Amino acid sequence: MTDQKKSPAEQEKVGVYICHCGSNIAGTINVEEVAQWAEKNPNVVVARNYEFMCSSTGQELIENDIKEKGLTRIVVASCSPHMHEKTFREATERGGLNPFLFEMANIREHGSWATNDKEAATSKAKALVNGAVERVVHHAPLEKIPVDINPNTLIVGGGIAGITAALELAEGGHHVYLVEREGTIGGRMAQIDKTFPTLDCSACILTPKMVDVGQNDNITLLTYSEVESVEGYIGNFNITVRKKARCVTEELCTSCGICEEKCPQKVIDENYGAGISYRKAIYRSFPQAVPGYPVLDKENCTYFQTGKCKVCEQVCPTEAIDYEQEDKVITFDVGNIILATGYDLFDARQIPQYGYGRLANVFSSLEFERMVNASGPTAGHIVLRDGVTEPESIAIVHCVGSRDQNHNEYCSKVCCMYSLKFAHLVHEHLPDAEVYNFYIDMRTPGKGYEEFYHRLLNEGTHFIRGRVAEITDADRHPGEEGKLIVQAENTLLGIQQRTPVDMVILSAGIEARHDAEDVSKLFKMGCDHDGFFNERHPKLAPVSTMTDGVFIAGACQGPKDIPDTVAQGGAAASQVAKLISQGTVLMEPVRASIREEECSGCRICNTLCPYNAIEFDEEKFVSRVITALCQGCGTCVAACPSGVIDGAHFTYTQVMAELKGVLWDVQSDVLTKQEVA
Amino acid sequence: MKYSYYPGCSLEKNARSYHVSTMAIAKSLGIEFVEVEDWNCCGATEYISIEKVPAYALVTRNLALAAEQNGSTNLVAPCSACYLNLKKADHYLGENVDLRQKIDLALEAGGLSYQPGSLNVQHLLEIIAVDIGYEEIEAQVKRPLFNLRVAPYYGCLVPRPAAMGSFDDPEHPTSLDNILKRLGATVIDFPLKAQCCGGHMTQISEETALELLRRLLKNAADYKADMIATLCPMCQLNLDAYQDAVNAHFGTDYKIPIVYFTQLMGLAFGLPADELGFGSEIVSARPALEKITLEEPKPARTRERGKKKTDLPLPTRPEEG
Amino acid sequence: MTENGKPKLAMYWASSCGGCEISVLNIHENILTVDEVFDIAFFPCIADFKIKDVEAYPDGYIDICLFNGAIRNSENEEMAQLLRQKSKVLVAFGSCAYEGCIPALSNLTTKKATFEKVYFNNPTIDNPDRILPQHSTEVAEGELTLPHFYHTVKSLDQVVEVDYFIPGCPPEPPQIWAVLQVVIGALTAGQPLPPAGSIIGAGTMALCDECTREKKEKTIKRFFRPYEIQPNPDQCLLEQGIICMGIATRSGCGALCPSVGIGCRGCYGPPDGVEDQGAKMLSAIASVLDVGHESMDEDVLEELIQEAVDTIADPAGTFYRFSMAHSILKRVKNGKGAA
Amino acid sequence: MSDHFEPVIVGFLCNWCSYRAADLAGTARIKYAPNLRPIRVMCSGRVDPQFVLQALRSGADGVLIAGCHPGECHYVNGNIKALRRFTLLRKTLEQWGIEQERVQLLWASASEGTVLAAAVNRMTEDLRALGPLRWGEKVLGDNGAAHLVVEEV
Repeated sequence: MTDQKKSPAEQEKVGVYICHCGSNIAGTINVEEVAQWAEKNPNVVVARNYEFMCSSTGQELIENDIKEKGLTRIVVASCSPHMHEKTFREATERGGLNPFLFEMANIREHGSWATNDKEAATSKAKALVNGAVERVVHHAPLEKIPVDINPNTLIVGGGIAGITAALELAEGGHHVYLVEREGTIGGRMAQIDKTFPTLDCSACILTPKMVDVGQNDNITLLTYSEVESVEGYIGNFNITVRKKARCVTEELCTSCGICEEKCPQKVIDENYGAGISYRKAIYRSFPQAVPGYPVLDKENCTYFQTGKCKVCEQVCPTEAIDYEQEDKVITFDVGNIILATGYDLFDARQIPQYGYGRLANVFSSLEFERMVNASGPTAGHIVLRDGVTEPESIAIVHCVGSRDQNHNEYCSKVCCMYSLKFAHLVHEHLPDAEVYNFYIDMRTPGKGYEEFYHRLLNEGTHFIRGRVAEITDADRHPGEEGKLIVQAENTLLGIQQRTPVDMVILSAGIEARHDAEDVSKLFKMGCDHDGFFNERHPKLAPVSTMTDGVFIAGACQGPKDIPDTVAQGGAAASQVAKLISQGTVLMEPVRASIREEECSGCRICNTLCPYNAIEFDEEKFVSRVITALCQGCGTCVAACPSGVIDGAHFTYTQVMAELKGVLWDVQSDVLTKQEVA
Repeated sequence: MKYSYYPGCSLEKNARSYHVSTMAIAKSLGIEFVEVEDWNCCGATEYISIEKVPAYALVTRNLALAAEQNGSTNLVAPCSACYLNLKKADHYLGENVDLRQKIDLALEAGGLSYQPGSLNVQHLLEIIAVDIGYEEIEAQVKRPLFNLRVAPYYGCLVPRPAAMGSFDDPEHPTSLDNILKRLGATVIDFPLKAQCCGGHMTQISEETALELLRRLLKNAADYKADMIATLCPMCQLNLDAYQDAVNAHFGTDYKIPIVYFTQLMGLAFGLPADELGFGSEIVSARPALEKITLEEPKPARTRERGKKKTDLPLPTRPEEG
Repeated sequence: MTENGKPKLAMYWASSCGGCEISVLNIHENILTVDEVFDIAFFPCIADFKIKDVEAYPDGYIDICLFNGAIRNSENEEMAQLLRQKSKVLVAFGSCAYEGCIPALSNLTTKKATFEKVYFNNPTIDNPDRILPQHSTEVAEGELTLPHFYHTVKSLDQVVEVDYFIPGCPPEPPQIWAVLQVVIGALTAGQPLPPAGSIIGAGTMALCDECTREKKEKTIKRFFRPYEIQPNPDQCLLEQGIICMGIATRSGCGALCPSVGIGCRGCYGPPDGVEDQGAKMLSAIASVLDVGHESMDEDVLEELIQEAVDTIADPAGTFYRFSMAHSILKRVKNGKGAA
Repeated sequence: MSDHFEPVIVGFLCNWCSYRAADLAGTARIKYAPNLRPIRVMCSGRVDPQFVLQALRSGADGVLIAGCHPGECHYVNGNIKALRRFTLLRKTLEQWGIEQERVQLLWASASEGTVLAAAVNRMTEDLRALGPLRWGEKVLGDNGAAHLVVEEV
């Protein structure tokens, strides 16, 4: 190891500061004893104990000792570095030392708070302090790494989160590339009729924003497109997008809609229409689509399947139909990325006892959402699958696929509220219909949400607290014939209850997108256990990811309602705007580096980096770390079989020194000659 | 394929037709069943709830014998209760050290021993649906059961509990449906397919049992089933022998024959009905079997728009085997 | 310097196979130069010397002593101390003296197990009375003694101070000759010697630097034992699933084994900057095992990885074939471990 | 030292999950065996097998490597590499006669303070039952020179 050769141990002057943290530490650990003991270490020049090291007086102790006693290294034994590492690094810097010549021993969270045994806690504190002292003498001064930020931003997903973020940035004067997989932006919110709890018309509040996106010069809108590759790092991403052929020449199309009207091929609309309505083979998901150009669905187009038809070409007044159109591959550079890829609805067919897919009048929540929408297949009329009969009774089943150990353990957060909204809409459309809501717990946290629940309680909805066991058409008693029977335990009454209804709506939960895992790999960030994108910190960094320059917003991070999604879209945009206005970022210098002159070019490390930060120089036959891409995990450092990768601030020598330091009291007496020497 | 075979008491007597038809189709499918020698009663459904240790000892003795005789490490039981008891014993002895020590002592007294997990306990349905597979079944069909409407009835024991690793969905199993479809039968989407037949309630609380049986019969009749295909001697006995009692009690007039799925498989494989135990059922299967035609019925259209123009599209069904 | 004024050369074998001596002779006609430059002071392999001859030398009489072989027993250690005392420059010559080598593989078992294997359970041994060699035996003529057999095989530097290390099993003749030339240059022309404690006669980085096979990114699904696979003649052996220690082994031999389709055995020891060759090898190849994925269930993941790892038959014996005595743990736990 | 044996465990805790789990255990005042001596690494993937061996060589009775659950690694899959190395290391340590309980791998997310505390307690118990390792004195200390083997064999 190169840093071994320096063998700095003897020359360094270490100052050790043991914090009392009031009685938090001093109540359990004999801080006096630890300080006196630490002073015996030949490297330690001064060891103090003080009531609150994080106070300004505590920090001044460090600063003054550096100046007066010529300290070259600082150790503070106090709380977790996640609490105050930054504080003491700054104090060290103010004292005139490089901030990385500091090390922290966590004797509170890992020490005094974890045991009542004072003797054991004191002895553990000594071990941790000794580890820090032995380590810090091997520390090297490090400088944060500056990186320039390209002011353009990529936003993936044109739902309300992506739309919000795009408008925030574009209106602030920054250029945005908004990439959407479908033919139009709008996302889930465009499918919804009313929003809870205000019952705003969803389209009425969404479409103006969509239009704004379409008209904003700072937004390059790429619909019917998917990101194919992402290279680079914060400030400097290189993006490749495939713009799929929609067989319509955008420059010529006037969005008149004649092709759609005349197209003879009807197809069930599985996406926007939730499978309950039809569209044409050349189609716009809905009339307010942005952009307004249609998409030709080659798989269902009569011309593409049989070679005959071309009706759309004949009727198009501007000759915009182009059957020969090919996919376009577009590349551009951005500095930051926001992922707002949304969610999938839980597929209720996974719970066969609920009958979805078998029993005609069991509907999914999205099917009902489309049905009750004035622009839906029944123009807003609530009817059974036969398209005409109005149901006299409707059961709404909450928590389908959510809060269920067989499927998703988490709560999908929005289902209670939208189920209440459904109940209200039924009352509004069919005042005589009975509505039964089967719920486990009613979860209505949000502004005006609980009030909405109370409103429903007064609208005559029957609330039955119990998880539905089964939905069947097997009638047992008179009165059940021809009905769907919802079997559930009414846990408030403590009885098994069979409720015959005409229609059942399954309030399916929110799931991560089926391809979230692939997307997370493409953007080199992680997914959590449930498949949603992982945020950097669940509380303090909810829209950041572990990859610098990649942010997430909306339901791709976890179940969310519209207000939270919009808030996250804005938050992600402001994170990006902050970076753009900074112009450069300083990155933690905890990075790997390869000593090229010692690298044998074995290429073991080449596949290990999840951020592709290691490249191989085919001419020199050596591997190299792209510092800006490296996140500092150290996996390659541990793997390098010839020990030529250094992990700054976690070097082999530093960790080994800490290791031997914490084991000071159990180091064996019998050493071989080599080790003595 | 070779399996150790545990027939259980029922298959010796009231479910003789199950045994006979199982052996007959085994031949067609190339399955070799080696009967466990000197087997004893599995304790049926009650004993395990009453006296745990003797009940486990009783059933584990069969496991020990099967393991020792080494016909195969796969032990198959056609009776649902036998299957569940054998599987439970194998599973819980592996989990519960205390119980296992007691059972070990009991077996030791008889010069036997059993290592939990050394046998793979399977129900007959599982080996036919999973080990043999639907393709092979279809390949053996010589006389398809066209136009025969069959209600597939699994009962409550075979698909549950899922915790021990079930080969089919515990709430909505489909393996028997798929087998019957491959035989050419019209399989109704039987909603009560995994519900209780009343079990031994016929002996304890006849009223309870009759109500449970009524539901099954009514539902099958509502779906215009020509017969109910079962895989459990207890279910067959209850539905068949108590059908008159149900009719008398509720004033109904059900005449639904209850047959073993193996009998239908034999029939479709072209084996003579009398070699499959037909005729031993109380509600005669003959009128139903006469409905079988040579032409295939027109397939029902599921996904397209319904008959009327107003119909909304249906969601697609999950993939079927 | 003695009568003839020539510097004194010694070469001794402790626990070794004799291959190092052969390798010295394999410098071909250059051996004549050696004879010309040096006076042989002690070289049991080629000339008859007695220990008492060496004992009679004044301290530091020998200019350079090439010590090969590991420290297996008390005689080896006594000789090491004697030669240290009598030599100006003591060189740990070859892998045994440097890091334990094949003799130190017995650190993977116990002394007891070794004796049982050698004296009782060996197919060529007939020992019905279960007689074992004794340290001391009374005979009519008096007491006969044998050296103490150590529990743990050590490298030379674990018993005496060593000036230089020449790795290799055996060291390659061109490297030996290069080292001898440096020494000759120092002794005859006053040229500088490398700093004490250096590893000489070898490179500093890993063997891959010398290996001409084509190297690509490494994703290995499983490992093969040599008989299981016909290696592609041009591609990196490790990429093909053949364990090649080259990635964690010091260069200097010219990648002889990989050039003929055999994975590097690791005889040159770890490159500069690596303490424990076996651990580094282990870490590297486990890292590039391309099995298991983060989205899998933990059980499935563990099972898949275990399956792939189990294609390595004897990791300790493979990764520590030469470096056991110099490894961090040095031996197995007493009375335990693989026999 | 009295006869009472308190094992010493070195813990390599990843910065993002298991180190925070230990922080949380402390913040929640969960009391657990004080036998763990934690060393922070950025990722369980940073744990070089040499660290583990050196810990055992330097007097530790056991080593705990702790990281994020598979699929939750803050560096995507560093923990998978840790698992691969651990699996091979475990097999190698077995040849060294080092009991499996002495080197353990644990997944503990930042919210699993209780999981980490319970694992330390369990490991401490395991090691108490196994007794001290003390590699330097007990394994390397005996060079076998003192007596010849006839009576041992």
